[in-house]
Amino acid sequence: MQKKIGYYPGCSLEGSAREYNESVQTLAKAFDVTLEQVPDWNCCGATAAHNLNKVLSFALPARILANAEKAGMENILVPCAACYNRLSMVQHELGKNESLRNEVNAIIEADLKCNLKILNIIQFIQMFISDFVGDKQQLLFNKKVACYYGCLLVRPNDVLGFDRAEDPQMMDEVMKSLGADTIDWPFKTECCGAGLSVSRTDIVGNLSGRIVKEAADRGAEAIIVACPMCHSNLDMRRPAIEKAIGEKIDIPVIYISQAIDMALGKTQKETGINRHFVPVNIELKKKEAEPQVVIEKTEEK
Amino acid sequence: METNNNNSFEPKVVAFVCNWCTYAGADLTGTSRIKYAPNVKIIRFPCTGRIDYMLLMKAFANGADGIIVSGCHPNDCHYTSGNFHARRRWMIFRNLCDFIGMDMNRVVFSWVSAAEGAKWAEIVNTTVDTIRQLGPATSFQKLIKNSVFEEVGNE
Amino acid sequence: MARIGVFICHCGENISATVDCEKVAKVASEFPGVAVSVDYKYMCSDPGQNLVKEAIIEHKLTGVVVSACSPRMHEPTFRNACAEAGLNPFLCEMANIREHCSWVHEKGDATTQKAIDIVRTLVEKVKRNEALAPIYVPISKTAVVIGGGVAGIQAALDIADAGHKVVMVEREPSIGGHMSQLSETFPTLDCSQCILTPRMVDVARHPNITLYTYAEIESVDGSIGNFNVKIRLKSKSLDEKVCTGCGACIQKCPVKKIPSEFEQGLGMRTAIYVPFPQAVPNKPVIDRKNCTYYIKGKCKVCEIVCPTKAIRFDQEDSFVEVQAGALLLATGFDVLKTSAFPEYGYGKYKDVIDGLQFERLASASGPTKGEIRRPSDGQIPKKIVFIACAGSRDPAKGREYCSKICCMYTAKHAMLYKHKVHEGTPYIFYMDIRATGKMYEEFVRRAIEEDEVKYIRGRVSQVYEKNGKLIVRGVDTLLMGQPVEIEADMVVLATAGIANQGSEELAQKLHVSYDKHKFFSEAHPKLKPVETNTAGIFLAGACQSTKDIPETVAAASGAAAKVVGLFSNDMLKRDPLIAIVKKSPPPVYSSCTGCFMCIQVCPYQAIDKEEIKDRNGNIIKTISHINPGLCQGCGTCVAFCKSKSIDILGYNHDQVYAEVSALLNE
Amino acid sequence: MNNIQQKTKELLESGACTLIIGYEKGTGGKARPVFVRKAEHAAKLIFDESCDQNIAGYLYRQEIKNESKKAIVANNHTLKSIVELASENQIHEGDFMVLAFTAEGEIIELKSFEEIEKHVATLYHGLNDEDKATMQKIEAMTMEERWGFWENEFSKCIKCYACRASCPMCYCPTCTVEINQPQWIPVPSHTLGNLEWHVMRAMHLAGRCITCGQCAKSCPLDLPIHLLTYKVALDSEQYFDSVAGTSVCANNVLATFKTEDHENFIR
Repeated sequence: MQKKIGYYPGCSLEGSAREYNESVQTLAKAFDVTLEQVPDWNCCGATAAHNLNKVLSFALPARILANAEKAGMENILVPCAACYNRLSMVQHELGKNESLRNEVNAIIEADLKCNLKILNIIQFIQMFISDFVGDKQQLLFNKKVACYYGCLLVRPNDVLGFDRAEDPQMMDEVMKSLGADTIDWPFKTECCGAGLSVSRTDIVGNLSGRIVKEAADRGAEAIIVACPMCHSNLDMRRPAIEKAIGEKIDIPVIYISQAIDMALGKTQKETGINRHFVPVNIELKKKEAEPQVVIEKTEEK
Repeated sequence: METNNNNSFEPKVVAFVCNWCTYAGADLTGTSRIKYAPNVKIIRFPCTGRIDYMLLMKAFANGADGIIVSGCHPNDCHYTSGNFHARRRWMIFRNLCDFIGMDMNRVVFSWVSAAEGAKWAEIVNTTVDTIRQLGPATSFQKLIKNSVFEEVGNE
Repeated sequence: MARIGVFICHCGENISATVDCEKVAKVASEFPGVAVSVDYKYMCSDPGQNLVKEAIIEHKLTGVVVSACSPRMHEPTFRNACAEAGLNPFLCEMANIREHCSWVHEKGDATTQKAIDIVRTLVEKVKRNEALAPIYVPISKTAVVIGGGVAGIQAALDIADAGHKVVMVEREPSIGGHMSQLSETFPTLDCSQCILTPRMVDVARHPNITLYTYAEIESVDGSIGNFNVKIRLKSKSLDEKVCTGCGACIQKCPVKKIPSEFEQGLGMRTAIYVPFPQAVPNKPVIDRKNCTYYIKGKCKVCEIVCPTKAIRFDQEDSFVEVQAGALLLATGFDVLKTSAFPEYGYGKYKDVIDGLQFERLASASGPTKGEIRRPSDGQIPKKIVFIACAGSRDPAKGREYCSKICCMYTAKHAMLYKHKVHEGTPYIFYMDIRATGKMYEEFVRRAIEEDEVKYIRGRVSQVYEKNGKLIVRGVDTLLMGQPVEIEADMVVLATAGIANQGSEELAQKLHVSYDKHKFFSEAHPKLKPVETNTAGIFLAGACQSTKDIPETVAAASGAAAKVVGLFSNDMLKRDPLIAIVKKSPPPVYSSCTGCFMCIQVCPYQAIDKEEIKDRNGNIIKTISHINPGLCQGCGTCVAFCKSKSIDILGYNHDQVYAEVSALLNE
Repeated sequence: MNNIQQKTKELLESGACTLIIGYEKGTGGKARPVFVRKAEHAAKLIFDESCDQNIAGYLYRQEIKNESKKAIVANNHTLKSIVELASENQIHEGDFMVLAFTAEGEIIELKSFEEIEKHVATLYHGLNDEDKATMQKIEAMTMEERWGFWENEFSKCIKCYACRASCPMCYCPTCTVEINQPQWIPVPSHTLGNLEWHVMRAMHLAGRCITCGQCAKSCPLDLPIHLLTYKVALDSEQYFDSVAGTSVCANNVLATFKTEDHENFIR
């Protein structure tokens, strides 16, 4: 059966995080999910827009949502955590604030229903992938990994309603199902430095450095992420990190989609890990018969 | 006073509330000085169980543009079960009114406890907003006009 | 012809600031049937009330509308004033132009017009009011006290000492409540158990008090003066009359690893147990969830070792019913568990504990015999971080209120720690220090100055474990927001005081109101602090909001005084606002058709059948009849009755109908 | 047809009955109610398709209540009404004899309320196709169209109260329309007052209307007012599983409640 879902890549996945896009595409293809791009999509406004102009910061994502609605989409996958956050926040806000909705509708010349289901990469995996991994998995992800969620996936929790705001678990569950051993660590949602990457690389070195070091100290062999910003700070800024902590740490940073692709036995090119700054030197073990792909549900609180 | 111009139209809304929860909740709105639209006027009942559906009809027949019916949350009724009886009654009554083409957006049912002063203000304001947008209850007003004519004519 | 008096109150400026009271009075004076209409600054004051009384006499008024605050506030005041002037009190109504008008709208014509509409509505209502006589019902002079903590104990003893019967119901196997768990109490640092246990024994020995422990309220019906309280006595699996409390069974019980509730999970107990050595009654119960016999069907060691053969494995829950004139709620509070704090580890770190757990660690009778040792490895902590306001004053956690007791007990905890571990360093992260009691501020200063407790003004964002230490990351707002990181050995969260488990369910059984945090609501925050909105049910202690011991005891004595006051009369006067079946002259007798569906509707079983007979005793008709002693006046039957044969005094068809038309027709 | 005449003749001759309430041939191909007191008049009685009037209402009339030995020839509607009236305490077991018909047309005597309940359980309870279609048509209308439809119908009502008089469930000796303090229902027949009357009538029949449609059949203006009580009956069944006229000991749908009753409109 062919499954279909709307797809909003956003700018990062076309640029600095194109390996993320490649791995998501590979993943979707492997599970017969058609990713249909939102027609004529535009910038989500990112963190810049809401610092400048409130209405603009609503109108930009609203136009994306409107185009998706118009195209008859019900679900859209938004792999970039920042885009996911903006789109979800805007849909939530416009859904409950009628006058703002009318104002935005007038600007973008649309009639928003605000009823899309906006999925982040993990929700997408839970919905379309996890239950079907089964025999498709060829390699066991037999590594100790640190799942790093960052800030945008889980906050504000009352709006996004995804996982728990402190100590989230969903990515850990996906990794465990692939055979990984996930570490329990306190920095899952610690700040990576975000946009200071450009202007104050030293601060990013400090903040991301704490994260990478903590993961390494607790024995992680890889850091699993779901956000292009986190990825570039932990991966691309590794020299700054090493400078800040005065120590060389070579654990790779891998997107959750890449991790699944790797377990499926996809090539470096298909997963895009060849594009990373910190080389991904991870050898996965061949999967034995009857692997364990049970996803445990951790209890809330 | 009633015109189709939404700006000058001031909806008349009657609120039928129980003494123990919503009346007390509305008192709390006052004690907390939370402001709301002055269009809603309250009639106090001992319990939602006491609120006769014919009074709702009478409110419309006397020119109300909207109605709020409010009492204690389920399980919180001062009299144990008055609100449960009322809830059933409203389920049947509301569907019947809808069936004859009455606009049920004009009748708001809510549970407002004695602690929910802010909720009361919110219910009042959203109800007044809704009715302001719907405009005057012209369907009933037409009937009222004709009935006055009939009754005078009969005299 | 009606002669109605309308009295518009300014309430100082509370009403007149937004409502043109003179105009309201003037417009009202022209309403049909209004004989006099005046406005006055303070209608509830003596001169104001006199104004009403004089007008009643001078204008021979047949009805009064006092247009002022909520009837829930001053209706009794003005009804009494009317009665003093010879007008039946039920011919007085209040038009609520303060809570429902002046306080919630801006100054302007619309607000004044609304006040006028409200007054007109009540004038039309009062024209249709009837003179009513109060109903008198006898009072059962027994009080049921629910909860056996310090509040319940104090209230029960006060009522019993005044010569009335008290039935105390306690959910746990022993009375004593949270106070019995405390180590030492602020600000005097006297031992909690030393002052409480004698009072516990007094309760058990008092001839006027019947004590039911391990018991819960099953159901309550009836009303003030005559509640019928059904109490479930949970099976203790033991015959208390035979048991001597020797404790042989407890020593021999093979199940020894059950986390003790009394020790807050820091100590263990057996399956047959008394919660603590000074328990009252000091007789064990079997915890069936953990007892091997109830789980696996064999064991019975306790039965074998019991010298008096008191164990009863097949004992079932039993019930007692009590006729009570008043109920007193003293169900206490609970504290938020550490698992409610994701940022402090969701309860997964053993050495992050709550304040009540620290009390047990500090208690001489506790699991560590009063030595401060951390739960994970029994080491003596060198650094303890106390975090005040954990969950309190925190809208993000859903609790914007101040728990009130934490500032003080945290200071006490830090002090006790310092007294026991001299080389230790206590840190306290706080928002504000609220020490507003007698000798409280002095106590906190002592902690800071003499015991060198390090107070850090700021919040803690995260606690995590690393290399056997708890890393506490916070901020010091007095150091310009400098981040602070402390490597602690133990963290104590002064978690928010919350409503006790089951309080919502109990409130629903009793039909008392509760706030959004499930604390029971008092009838008036200032003037009726120990009464609920349900007549005859009173509040004492922390079930209303968290309170410290002195406040709890004061509230308990206050509530007890209310009960004793109620019991000082033999008959209770009740408002006659009840439903009646309307009668009419023969041959109809009543429009009631005798379908008796109202009997199904009535929540109080107040409706039965009445036979109407002719002179020869032949039954002409059977109709419904409402027992005025049982009817509570909800009026559900009134709205249900198709032939409108039932009406309710005070809210009758004519009155409410007139209100609807008056409200809408200027 | 013979067997009804034969059976009632026997009853009257033997003195087991002194009054038979049944149907006779009327004008225009319709049957009408008849009271037969003499055996020789038993031949007047008929029972066929045309006998669709609900005549249960006669049972509680004061004049008839006093007659000790009476029998009623009951069609399906009448049977359901008997059950409902019994549940509302208006008629009592043993006060009258019930003659009903099997699906094959055989006359049978139902000796107790329990037997009537059992018989009723075998009957069809839903609406007929025509009414179903009209209900669907109305429900498919927009709100304004529905209002227009009913406004037009109510404007024609002359408040003759034939609907009330013909409904076996309208047994109140003093109807709400006769109360003038307060005047719940205006006396003149204008659309507003008519609407109030019909809404009130439908609400009073909540959980009690057995969907016989007698009210509409009796209406001299052919107003489809039975649909109002049908609507209430259908909702009572859909939401509360309550079907009128099926059980003598059932509680009325609005006199009872379940804590889990589910609505979606209360805020």
